[in-house]
Amino acid sequence: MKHLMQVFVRGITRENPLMILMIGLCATLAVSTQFQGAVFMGIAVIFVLTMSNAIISVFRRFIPDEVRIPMFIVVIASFVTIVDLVMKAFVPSVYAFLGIWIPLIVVNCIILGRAEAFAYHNGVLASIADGLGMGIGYTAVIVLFAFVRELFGSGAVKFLGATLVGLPSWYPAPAVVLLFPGAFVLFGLFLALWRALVSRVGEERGVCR
Amino acid sequence: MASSPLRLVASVVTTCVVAAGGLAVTYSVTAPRIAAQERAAEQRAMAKVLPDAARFEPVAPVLLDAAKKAAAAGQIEGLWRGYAASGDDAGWCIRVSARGYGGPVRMVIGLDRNGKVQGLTILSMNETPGLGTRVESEQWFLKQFTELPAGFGDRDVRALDAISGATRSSRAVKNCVAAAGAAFLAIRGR
Amino acid sequence: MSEASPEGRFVVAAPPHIRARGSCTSIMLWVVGALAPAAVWSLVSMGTPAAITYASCIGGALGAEAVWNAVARRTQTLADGSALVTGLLLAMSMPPRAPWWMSIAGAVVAIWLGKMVFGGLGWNLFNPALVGRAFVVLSWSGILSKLPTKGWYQTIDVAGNGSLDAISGATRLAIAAADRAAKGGYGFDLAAQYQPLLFRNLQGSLGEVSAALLIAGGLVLIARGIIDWRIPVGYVGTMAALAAAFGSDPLFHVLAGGVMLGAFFMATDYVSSPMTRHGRLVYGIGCGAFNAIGRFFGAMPEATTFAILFMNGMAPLLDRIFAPRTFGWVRRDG
Amino acid sequence: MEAALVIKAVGALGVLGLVASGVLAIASRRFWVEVDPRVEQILSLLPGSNCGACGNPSCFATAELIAQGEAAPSACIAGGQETADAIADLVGAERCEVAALVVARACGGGTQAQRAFEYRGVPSCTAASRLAGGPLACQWGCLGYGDCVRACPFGALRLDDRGLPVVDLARCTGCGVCVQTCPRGGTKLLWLVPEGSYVVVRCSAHSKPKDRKAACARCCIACKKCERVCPSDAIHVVDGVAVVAYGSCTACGACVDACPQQCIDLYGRGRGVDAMAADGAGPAVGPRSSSMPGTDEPAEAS
Amino acid sequence: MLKGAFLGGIHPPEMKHLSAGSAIERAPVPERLVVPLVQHLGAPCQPMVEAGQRVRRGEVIGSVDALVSAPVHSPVDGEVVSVGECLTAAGTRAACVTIAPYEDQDFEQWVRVEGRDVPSIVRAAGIVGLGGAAFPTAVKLVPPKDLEVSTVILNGCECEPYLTCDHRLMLESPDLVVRGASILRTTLGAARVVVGVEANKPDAAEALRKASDGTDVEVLVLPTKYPQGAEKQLIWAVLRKEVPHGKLPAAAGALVHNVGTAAAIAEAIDLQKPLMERIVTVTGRVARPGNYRVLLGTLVSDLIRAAGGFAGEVARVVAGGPMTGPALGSLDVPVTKGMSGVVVLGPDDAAPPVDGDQPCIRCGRCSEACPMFLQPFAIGTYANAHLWDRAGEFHALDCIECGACAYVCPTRRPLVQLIRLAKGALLAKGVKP
Amino acid sequence: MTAAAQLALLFVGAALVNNILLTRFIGLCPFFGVSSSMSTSIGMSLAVVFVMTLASGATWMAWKFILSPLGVGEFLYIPAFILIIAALVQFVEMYLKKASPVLYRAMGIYLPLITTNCAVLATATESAKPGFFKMNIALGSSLGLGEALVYTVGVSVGFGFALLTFAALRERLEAAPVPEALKGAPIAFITAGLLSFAYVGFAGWFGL
Repeated sequence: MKHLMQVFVRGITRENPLMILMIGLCATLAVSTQFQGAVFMGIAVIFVLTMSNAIISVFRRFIPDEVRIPMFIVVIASFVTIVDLVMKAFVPSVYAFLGIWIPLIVVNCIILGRAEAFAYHNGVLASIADGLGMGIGYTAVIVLFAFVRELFGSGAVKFLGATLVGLPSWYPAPAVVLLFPGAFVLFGLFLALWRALVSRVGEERGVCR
Repeated sequence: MASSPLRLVASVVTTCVVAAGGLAVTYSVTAPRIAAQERAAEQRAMAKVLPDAARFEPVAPVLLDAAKKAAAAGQIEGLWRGYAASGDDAGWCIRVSARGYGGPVRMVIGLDRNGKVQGLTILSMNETPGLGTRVESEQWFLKQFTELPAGFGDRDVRALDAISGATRSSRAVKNCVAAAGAAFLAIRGR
Repeated sequence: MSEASPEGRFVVAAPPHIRARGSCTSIMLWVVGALAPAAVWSLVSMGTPAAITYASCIGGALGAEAVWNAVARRTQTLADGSALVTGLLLAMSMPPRAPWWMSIAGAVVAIWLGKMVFGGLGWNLFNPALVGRAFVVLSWSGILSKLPTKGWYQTIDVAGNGSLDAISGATRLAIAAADRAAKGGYGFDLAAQYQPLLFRNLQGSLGEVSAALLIAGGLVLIARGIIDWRIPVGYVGTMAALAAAFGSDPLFHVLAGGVMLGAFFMATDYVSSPMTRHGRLVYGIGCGAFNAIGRFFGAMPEATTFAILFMNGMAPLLDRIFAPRTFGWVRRDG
Repeated sequence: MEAALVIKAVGALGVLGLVASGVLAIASRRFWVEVDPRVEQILSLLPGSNCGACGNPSCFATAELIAQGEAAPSACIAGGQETADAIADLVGAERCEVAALVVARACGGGTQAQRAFEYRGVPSCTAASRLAGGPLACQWGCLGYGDCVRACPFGALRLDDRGLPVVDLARCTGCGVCVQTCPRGGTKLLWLVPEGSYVVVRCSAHSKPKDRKAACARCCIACKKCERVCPSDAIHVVDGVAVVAYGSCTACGACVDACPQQCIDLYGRGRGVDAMAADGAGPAVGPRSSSMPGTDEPAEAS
Repeated sequence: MLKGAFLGGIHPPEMKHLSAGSAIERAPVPERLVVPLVQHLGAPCQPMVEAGQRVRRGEVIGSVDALVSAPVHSPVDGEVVSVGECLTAAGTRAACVTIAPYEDQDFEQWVRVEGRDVPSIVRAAGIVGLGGAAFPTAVKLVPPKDLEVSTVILNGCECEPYLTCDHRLMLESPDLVVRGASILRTTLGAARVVVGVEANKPDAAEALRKASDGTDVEVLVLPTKYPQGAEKQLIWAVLRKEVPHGKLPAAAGALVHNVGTAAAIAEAIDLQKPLMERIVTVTGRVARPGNYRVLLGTLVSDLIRAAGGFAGEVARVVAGGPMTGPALGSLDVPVTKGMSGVVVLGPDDAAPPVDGDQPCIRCGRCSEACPMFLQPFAIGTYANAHLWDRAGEFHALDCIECGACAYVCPTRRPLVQLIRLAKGALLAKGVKP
Repeated sequence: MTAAAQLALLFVGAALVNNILLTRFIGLCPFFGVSSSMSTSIGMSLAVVFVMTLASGATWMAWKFILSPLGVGEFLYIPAFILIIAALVQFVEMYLKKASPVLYRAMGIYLPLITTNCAVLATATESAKPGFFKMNIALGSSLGLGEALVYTVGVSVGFGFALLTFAALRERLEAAPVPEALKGAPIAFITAGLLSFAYVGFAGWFGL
C-alpha cells in the first residue's frame, strides 16, 4: 500500500510529467487558454492513462516485444476514441473547444511513455496508481496554468458558464497572454517557478529516503 | 527471444478486433445522442435567431441549391422555413459558414419574411481567444447587423464596422451575413 | 630583488596593451544622438502626450533594468546606455497618445523579457524594443485602435479596416490598405504625401514624424561606422523594389510607416542582427521582403515590427550559413 | 444494423492490423541486427559524467570497450570499488581491488600569499598563469581563480573565503580532472592521494625557505618540528618541504599541532575521519577535531 | 593606393616618432648579464660552463643537439657568477648563466663561429628569428624536400606601433640587409627575394633601394596596416597566395625572414660573428626613447636606466610591441634574442585593465579586423563558457594572436587571452591545428 | 486562381502562416527535445519530412479505400491512423538499421520519437479525414492525394525550418549567462515564445 502511495505521489511531484519530464507539452500550451477546457482535458487524460495502463498491465505477458508499440497504441487509441465520442455526445461545447486535441491525446508522450516504462513491467494496481498519479500530476499543472492564463489574459475565469474569479474591471487584460507567444513565455516562467518551489521539496525528500 | 511471426500477427489482430468491436458498440450507443445534440443545438440556435417561429421545416433541395449558388461570400449549409405557432410564415433560418482566422465560422442567421435580419448567432468557430472571439463577446458587433434594411446587399454589409484587431474574424461574420442576404434574394418568393 | 618601478607593482594583462577609443557607452550615445533630432521634433510637434510617452518608456526601461540588477544582485549596467536606447526606440514606435501604463508595461517587458532573462546586454536574441512593442500591440490592439487622434484622415471613411498592427488608429498606411482592399487602387495621391511624411507627419507613431530626420541620423551612423550600410540598404531597397513590383509607389511605401525607424535603428541593433557581411545583406533583404509582403498581402498594413523580429530569429542561422571562410582554409589565389 | 457496423469495423481494423503486424513480423526477421545488450547495462552502472579520467572520450565508449573485453571492469576511475565490482559481476570477471584516490591541495596561501604584480584579465588560473607566470610571488601557489572548481564533473570542489578550493571528500571520486586542469598540476599543487591518507601538507614550494616566507605567510619553512614530533616516523622534510609517507602515518595529529605555520591538516576519508567532514565539508570528527566548521584549516592563531 | 593590403586589419596610432629619429647607440655594459639558456622556440640548451669559469666574448655557454634549437654565446668577456634558474620575460623560470663582465670590453673581437655551409654556420651562430617569434633560423634554411621555396620575403614591415628597431637597422645598415637577402636567396635556391617595407618608412625603403642597386633584391613598399608583418598576411600581400590551413609557409612557395635576422646572417657568414647582441627599441614613458644595441642578457631594468629611466607615471612595461608583447611583472628579466623592444606605457596610453568578462555586444568589429577572417567574438564567448569544442568549430587554432580583435573591441573583452585559453584547451585535447 | 497557385498557397500556408510548431503547438516534444544542437535538429527535420509524407499518403489511402467505403471512419480513424503510423515508423527504423547504418545514425535514432510526435498524426488526419483540414483555402471539404501530399510536405518543411531556426538560437544561448532559475528548459520556452511573436506577423498573409 505504501508502495502504491509512493508511485502515486511520484507522478505528481518528483516525476511530474510536465514540469520534470517535460513531455505532453503540446496540448498543455494549446488548451490552456480556457480553464474549463483544461479541466476536461485533464479528466480525459486521467481516464485514458489509467485505463490503458491497467489494460496493458493485465495483458503484459501476452504482448510480444516486437509489436508492443503498435499494440499499446491501438489500446490507447481505443480509449481516446471512447473519450472522443462521449465528449461529443455529452459536452459538445467543450468538445468544440478541444477540437483536434482529443484525438491527439493518443500521441501524448505521457501515455505511451507510461505504458512502455511502467505498465509493461508492473502489476495492475501499481499501474493504476501510476496512471492516476501521472494523470493527476498532469491535470494539476494544466489546470493551474490555464487558470493563470485565463485569469490574466481575459480578466476572469469561467467554468460551465459561471464566473469563478474575476479581476477588477480596470485591469486591461493583455490579449497576448492568450496568444501563442504568451503560452510559451508563461510556461517558461511557470517552469522556472515550479523548479524553484516544488522541485526543491522533491529533492529534499529524495535525500531523506 | 524473437517470437514466432504467427504469434505477432495474432496478437496484433486480436487487439485490433477487440478494439474495433468495442468502438463500434460505443459508437452505436453514442451516435444517436451525438445527432440529437447537434439537432438540439441547431434548434436552440434557430429559436434564438427567429423567436417568432415555433417550428422549422427544411426547404426543398431545389431551393437549397439555388441558395447555395447565389451565395458567393459564404457557404450555405442549411435552409429552413420558420412557421409561427399560428401556422403563419415567420421567415427563414439559414445555416451558413465562412472562413475566419482559425477555420470556418459557422452561424445561424434568421431573416424575417422581408429579408430583414431578425437575429444571428455563432454556432462554432475556432478563432483566437481574446482576439477573434471578440466578434461574439463584443455585443455591438453582431447587433449592428439587425439594423440592415430588408433586402440588403453585399455593399450594405461591407459598410458596417469591423472589430479592430480582429479583421479576419469580422470579415468572416460579414461574409456569412452577406451570403445569407444573397441567398434570400435568390429564393424570395419561391 | 630591486624594485625598479616607481609605483610598486605593475599591471599585467594580456596583449594587446593598447586599445582603440570608443566604448559600448559611446556607441549607444551616438545612436541616441542620431535619434535625437527626430525625437525632439516629434516632441515639439505633438506636445504633452508625446512627452508622457517618452518619459514613461525611457523611465520604465531604466527602472526595469535597475530593479532586475538589484534583485538579481548583478552589477548595475545602466551606464552602458543600452536601456536608454531601448526605451527611446520603444517610445518612438509607440503612438503619442498611448496610455502611460501601457508604455511602462511595454518598457518593462522589453527589458526583462527581451534582454535580462537571457543574461543582459549582448545575449538577447531579439531586439528588446521590438519585443516590448510586439507585446503592447498584441495585448492591447483594441485600446490602441480607439486612441483619440487628430488630423485630416478622420474625414476618410476607414470602415472595414481594423488591423493588428494599427497602433495609432488610422495611419496613412491603414488608409492606403483599406482603399486598396475596397477599390483596388488608392483614394488619394501618394506623391502628395511625400512632403508630410518626410517633414511633419502627425499620424502614426512618434518615430514617424519625420522620415528626413531619421534618414539623416541613420546616415550619420553609417558614416561613423557604427552601423553597417548593408542592413538599411537591403531593407529599404527590397521594400521599394517589391512595392514597385506589386504595382504601387515605392517611395511612398518606403517613407510611410516605421520603415525608416526600423531599417536604420531597429534592424541594425548589433546584438540581434547577423554579424557576417553577407548575412547582414540577406538579413536586410529578408526584413524588406517580409515587410513588403506583409504590407500588401497580410492582415496588417504595417509589418515592420514582425518583419524585424522574424529576421532576428533567423540571424543565428544566417550567421551559420554565411560564416566567413577562415584564411587558408579553402585555397584562393590572386 | 449494429451487428453490421461491428462486423465492418472489426473487418477494417482487423485488416489493417493484419497488414501492419505482418509487415513488422517479416521485417523483424529480415532486418535483425545484433546489439550487445551488455553495453547498455554497463553504461547504466557507470557514473555517466564523461569525465574522461579513464582516457576514453565518453562513458559510452568505455562501456563498449568493457563489453568487448578490451578494457578492464575496473577501467572507470571515478566509479571506484563499487562500480568496478558491479561491472565485474556483470561481465563475469574476477573482482579486483581498486586503489581509491582522492584529491588534495598542497597550498594554504590563498589571500595570504604575496602578489608580485597586479593581474587583470580573464579570471582563470590557466589564463593568469600564462601571463608572467601568474600574479603570485610563489610560483607553486594556488592562484585561486577556481579552474578546478569549474572542471570538477562531480561538484566536489568549491572556493572558500580564503580563495582556496576545498574538497568535499564525500563527492570526490579521485578522477583527477582537477589535477589535469590545474596549471600548477605539474608541481603537485593538486594531487591524488590514497584514500587512506590522514594528513596533508599545505605547501609544495621548492624555493629557499627564506624566499618562500617572503612570498607567503602560510608556507612550510622546513623547520622539521613535524619530523621530530612524529611518533611513527611518517613525515620528513624532503627537498625543503615536509612530505608524508602515507604507509606509516597513523593520523595521530602530532605534526598538525606541532607545525608553527599551521600548514599541516588532518585530511582524508581514512579510518576515524568522517567522510563528510574532511576538507571543509563539515566539522571534522576523529582522532582530533581542531578544524573549524566550514574550513579545513585550524582557527587563526592570532 | 598601394597594392597589397590584406583584408581586415587595423590602424592603431603608430607612435613611432618617439624613437624613429634617433640613431642606434650602444647601451652600456651592465654590472651583470643574465643569459637564459632558452632564448628560442624549441629545445632548451644545456649549460656548457660552470660558476667561476672565465668566458670570452662569443664563447658558447649553452648548447644542445636537438634539431630545433640554437646555441647561446657569451656576449662579453667575463666570469660566470652562477648557473641557475631565473625569471624570464614570459614569466617562466628558465636556466640562466649569470656573467659578470670585465671592465674592458672589445666589441670588435669575438670567438669566431665555424661551419661547412650556410645552414651550419647560421646554426653555430645561434641565430633565431629576431622579429619576435625566435624560431631557430637554421631550421628554416632547410625546408622540407617536397616543398619548393620560390620566393624569400624579408619582413621589414615592422607593423607594431612604437617599435623602430628594424626601421633604424634598414636605414643605417641597408647593405647588411641586402647582403643577408642575397645569402638567403642563394641558400634556398629561390627565384626571387623581396624586402617588404611598410609605406610609413619611405626613408628606409629608399636606403634599401640604393643598397640593392645592381643586386637581385627587390624592395616592395606595402600599405601601412597592422598586422602587415604577420607571416601569412605578408605572403599574401607579396604573392597573393594564402598559406593553407595547418601548413608551413613553404606550402605557398614562400619563406619569411625578418630583416634583422638577415643582417645577423650576413654578419655570421661574412664576419663569422655569433648572435650576441641585438637592437632594442626602448620607448614610451622613458626619458630618452631610442634604439639601443643591447647585449643579450642585459636586464630590462638596466636598459631602462640606460634610456634615462621612467618619465612620468608608469602602468605597464611591455617586452616587445604593445600589440603582442607580454607585459612584464618584474623588470629584473633579461633581454633575449626575440625581444625587439621595451615599451613603457603610462596610464593614458595603456589599455584600461579589464576584470573578468565584459558583454559582447556583437558589433562585429573584431570579425572585420581579423586578418585571418575568424569570428573572435564567438571563440571568446565559447571560451569564456569553457565550451572548447564550439570554440574549435570556429577555428580557434587558426588565430595568429595579432590582437587586432581585442584592440577594436568596444567593450574591451580580453579576446586574445580567451582565444589563447581555447587554443590551449584544444591542443591539450589533441586537436590538430 | 490556377491550380498551381493554389498549391503554392497551400504550401506557404502550411509551412509559414500556420506553422505547426509555433502557431499551433503541435509537435513540441521534439521541438524542445532535439533542438539543443544544429546537427541533431537537421537529422530530426529530415526524418520528419520523410515519415510525415509517407504517413499522410498511407492514411489517405486507408481512409479512401477502407474506412470511408465501410462507413466506419467516424469512430475508427484514431486507432487506424495511429496504427499505420506506428507500424510505418517501426518498419522504416528496422529497414534503415539494416540497409543504411549511415542514414540510420543520421536520422534513425529520431524515428522512435516520431511515433509519438503529434505533428505526424495531426497532419495525417488533416490530410485524410474530411472536416479536419482547417486552412482557409477553398479546396473542398477533403483533400485530394496530391493536395494532401503538398500540404504534408509544407507542414514538415515548416517544422524543419522552425526547428533549425530554434536550434541556431539555442546554440547562441549555450554560453549565455542566463539566471540560474531560468537555465535549460525555461529559457528555451521563453525563446520559443519570442520566436513565435515573429510568426504572429504571418497572420493572414495572402488571406490564409
